[in-house]
Amino acid sequence: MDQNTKVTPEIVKKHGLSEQEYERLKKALGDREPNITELGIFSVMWSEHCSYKSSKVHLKKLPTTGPHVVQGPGENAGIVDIGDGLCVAFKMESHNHPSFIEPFQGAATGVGGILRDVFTMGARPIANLNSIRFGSPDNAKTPYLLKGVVAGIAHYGNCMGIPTVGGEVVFDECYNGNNLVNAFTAGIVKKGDIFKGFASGVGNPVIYIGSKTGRDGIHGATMASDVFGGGNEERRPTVQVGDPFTEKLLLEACLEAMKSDAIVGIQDMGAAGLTSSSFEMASRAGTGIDMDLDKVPLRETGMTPYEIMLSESQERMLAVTHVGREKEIIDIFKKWDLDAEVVGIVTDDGIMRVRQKGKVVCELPIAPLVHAAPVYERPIKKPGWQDKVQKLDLKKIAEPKNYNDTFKKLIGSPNLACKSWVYRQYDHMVGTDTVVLPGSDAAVMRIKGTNKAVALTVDCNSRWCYLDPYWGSAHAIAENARNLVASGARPLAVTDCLNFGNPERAEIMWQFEQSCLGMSEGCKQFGTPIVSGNVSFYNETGKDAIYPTPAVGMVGVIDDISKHTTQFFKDTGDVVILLGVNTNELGGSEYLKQIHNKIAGNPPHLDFEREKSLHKAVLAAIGRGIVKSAHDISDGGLAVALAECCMQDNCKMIGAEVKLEDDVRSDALLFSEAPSRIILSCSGKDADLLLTIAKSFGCPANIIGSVGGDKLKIGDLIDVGLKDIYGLWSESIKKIVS
Amino acid sequence: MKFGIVVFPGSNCDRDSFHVPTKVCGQEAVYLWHKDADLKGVDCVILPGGFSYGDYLRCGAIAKQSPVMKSVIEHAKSGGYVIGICNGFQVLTESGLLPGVLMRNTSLTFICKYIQVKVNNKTPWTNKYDAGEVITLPIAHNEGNYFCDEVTLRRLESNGQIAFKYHGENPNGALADIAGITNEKGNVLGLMPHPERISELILGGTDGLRVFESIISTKK
Amino acid sequence: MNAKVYVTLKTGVLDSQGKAVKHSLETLNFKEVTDVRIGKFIELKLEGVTKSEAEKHVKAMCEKLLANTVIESYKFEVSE
Amino acid sequence: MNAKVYVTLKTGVLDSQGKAVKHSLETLNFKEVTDVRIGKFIELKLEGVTKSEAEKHVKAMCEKLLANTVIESYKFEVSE
Ligand SMILES: Nc1ncnc2c1ncn2[C@@H]1O[C@H](COP(=O)(O)OP(=O)(O)O)[C@@H](O)[C@H]1O
Ligand SMILES: [Mg+2]
Repeated sequence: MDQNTKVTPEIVKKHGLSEQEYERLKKALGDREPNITELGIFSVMWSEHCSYKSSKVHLKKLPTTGPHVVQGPGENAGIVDIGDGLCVAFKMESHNHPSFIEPFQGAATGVGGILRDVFTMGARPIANLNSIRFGSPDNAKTPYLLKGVVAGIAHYGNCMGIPTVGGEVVFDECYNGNNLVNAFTAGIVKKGDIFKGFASGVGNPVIYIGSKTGRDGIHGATMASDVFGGGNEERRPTVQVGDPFTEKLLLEACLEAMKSDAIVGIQDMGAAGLTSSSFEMASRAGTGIDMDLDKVPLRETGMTPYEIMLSESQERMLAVTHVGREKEIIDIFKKWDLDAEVVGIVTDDGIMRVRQKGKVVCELPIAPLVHAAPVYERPIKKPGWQDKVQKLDLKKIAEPKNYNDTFKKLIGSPNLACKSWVYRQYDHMVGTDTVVLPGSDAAVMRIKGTNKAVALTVDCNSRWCYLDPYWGSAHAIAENARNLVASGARPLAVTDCLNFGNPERAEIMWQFEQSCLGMSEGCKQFGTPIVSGNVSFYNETGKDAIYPTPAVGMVGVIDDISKHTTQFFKDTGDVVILLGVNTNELGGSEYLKQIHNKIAGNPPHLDFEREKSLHKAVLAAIGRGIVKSAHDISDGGLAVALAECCMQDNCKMIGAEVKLEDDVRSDALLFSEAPSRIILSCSGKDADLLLTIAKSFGCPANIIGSVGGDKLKIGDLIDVGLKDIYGLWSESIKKIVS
Repeated sequence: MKFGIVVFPGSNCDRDSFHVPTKVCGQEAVYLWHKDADLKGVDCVILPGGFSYGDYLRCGAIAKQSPVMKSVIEHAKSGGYVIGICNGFQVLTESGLLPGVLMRNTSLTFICKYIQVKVNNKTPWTNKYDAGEVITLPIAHNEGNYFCDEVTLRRLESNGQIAFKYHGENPNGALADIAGITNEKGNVLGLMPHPERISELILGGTDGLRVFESIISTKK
Repeated sequence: MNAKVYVTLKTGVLDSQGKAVKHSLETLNFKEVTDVRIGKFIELKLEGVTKSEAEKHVKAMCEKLLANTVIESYKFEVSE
Repeated sequence: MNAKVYVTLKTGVLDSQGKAVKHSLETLNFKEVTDVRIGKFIELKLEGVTKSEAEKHVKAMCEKLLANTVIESYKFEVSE
């Protein structure tokens, strides 16, 4: 876009700004028209993605503080204290739309972006996780998207040498037209070594670092191609291509540069590139920046100020150093073969002044621009269909005649099947810290030089969020916490990725509000504040929005690494104990969907007190060193959970025989997804102690059977050979792509 | 024994390869920067796993051109120890220190998992294993499919240069189930599995540790 | 019938591989190299089709599978 | 000066990627394809050298870096 392009109403519209927003903009400028570069800058800064204009009022209600919170929302990543002077920095971010257009590059650059968010804070990334959702397995596009997204995540994470240790994979029709790719990264940083994105200190140099700027992804989503003129598609790829090799150099160079005290502030260039990084850094510090675009390393010739300011080229950072210290920092980046140039200087006038060839091409007051950003209280209305989908009459659901067959069908359905086809493609061991590999409830990462470990997990049952966004979202928090507890970790804090439909629709905003409230309540109950996150709206095609999908990631800590558990049964003769209560609830279950083709009912009841007593009991028992395995019951219910205790993805198998004496219908007994339940195993001599511990916390606990053999037997309902179900369970995902 | 771990741009198992000789085996180790030709007097060079130079063009192809590799080649030719793990193995074949080439896995996907390998204990790198012992090691690679011409294969076999063979399952299509080979003299080893990832009990086992212990034991 | 297909990155798309190779050529002292772009070269053998059919089919193969048209362009030649 | 380099797998070397692409083309109903081989297509720009110098240099680049002659062969053309 040429600097002389006239700003017409049509161009304003193509930049996604409403008339009111444009008026607001002129006012913030002191009643003048913006030039084209300034307009472009406003349009990205005020886009939903950067301004959170529709979500802000609701996000304010989330609990974000706690004694262990070092950095809450507002920085590139959240940070919590795990003791011994160490902190975990973590965040989750969406890359849904790019991954639908180009699954490989879209997913890869999603991973690249979230990694930068974490190491820009001074943390060395230790683990990646991801939450990915696709349409129905038999949708024509699903295999292509699944293959591309997984390969893209693998490509970036593997090359970076950051292990990808967990996540979730979900298939549902509601994602046919909008797949979801949410990437999560956690890193470790010493408490005194945290860096933030502040452009402080008048006179300090502003340094551009990393890859050269090209014409990648300029306004990918909002701009119609004809606005660019010439119609030459070739010149403007809307998808960014990632280069994990450069990012690996960037990571090492940044961490090396951060060891000196020369850096004042640093931030990655994510969405809206140079624009958002420079504005955010100056705005946090209350300063201004004078920038010279002639100094910006460019990949192509003839780039206009508009293009340079809005490019979303990957693998770039912006740093401010103390005056006079720039050379030593630049030398470190040169040593790593990266571009590093002083492109500007921090000023005291609060203005972003950008020059090209000596001419000022943009002159914007930063604070008014940031403060004048629109915030909307969008209309909210409960959907008319909401009550209807919650109706479920169990009496009308016929119980299966043959539970072995039903069970086999479930264990081989893609949502319940083994996800090893996915995580085998991820290097999950690089770094030699992964103590619990993918496949168990939570990944456990040791921290070398300490006795500690962190546990990580990502989860959300979006069908429940559709049936009841409040309770579905509360469940997401509870389930994450339960997963961590099952691994022996104390839950600490949450990051989230809120994937929803079009916020301009009142029904969607109702879902969003309910979801925030439900998450809030969950977080308060478990003492796990939300320290970072991301909102992704407009996940809808035609009239069909995705299910409300608040993907939740949670981090926990294990103080003594020797006291961690996996979900797998260990030794013949061990006793199987069920903590928690079986109920008749089948609403929203995978069983109803797969076997009865029904998506209906309420999610099971979540009793926070019961859930918390379960957590206390399990952590106490693990702390005593008497628990050999622990697995929470979730998707697929008790029967599927037991099978998951019996089978590991590497063909290791050990059977179990259990008897249940509850007064509930058989299908609910086997397949209800009621929360607050964990299956433990221990050696016979410890069983009494384990029951005593559970009861001391008021947690119901019963011996239900024993470990051994090569079958899974559940009362007289299920009797299957593990070899038979292993094939169904382990091959299911592979079948989708071949 | 003094170890030197080469750091290419894109190496990402360098810190893991440093950790085991020092923290687990109590030996001395230094990092060797790819732009420096100085090997700092090390006895054993480790070419670590990762994606040297992004693995662009071909894995290991660009790395072989770096200044440090000239010294590593000299070190190897004069009998010094060199071990290339995963990407390091690829660098060794590209540099001509080991014969053959590592092609893309037949599955065309990256594979990360535990596999079993059978050990030939007649090399300096494996003398702490039993003859024909089957051990469990992790692999994590996209290009581990070993290939060489028939003459070379026969030579490898008759000289006892095949240090590790996949046992049971061949994960990547490698010729003759080859997981790791040495040069004729035995002082250079390249292998696709990662012994450094399974050298501590907390990580699930110590089957890889004896590779390091074997080579350390050769120094009197 | 033989077809040769050349798949290249569109101009403007970052060619990180080409960049790395150029850098390496420089260190090998080939300083005269000012640009490197790396693409794919695919050779196909076709049977039982005429040349014009082959041309039509190869084009379709490129669109559907051989090239990722979001970021790549392609060219091909068919010969007997 | 422009150089086009074609790097292909030698005959006898298994081309797993080519095999997979052939299989995918079959499932897309391009049954007439009897063989697929996948190689690299490298475009170089050179400056300040004559054509015959360029030819000599490109050959050296192929030998030293662009191809692994254990399994690959190469061809190239230099044009102005
Ligand atoms: N759903 C959410 N919950 C909590 N914090 C959020 C949420 N969405 C965004 N945030 C916070 O808002 C800030 C801006 O987020 P974002 O724009 O996604 O960061 P980036 O600039 O890295 O893209 C971040 O600090 C983020 O943690
Ligand atoms: Mg950021």
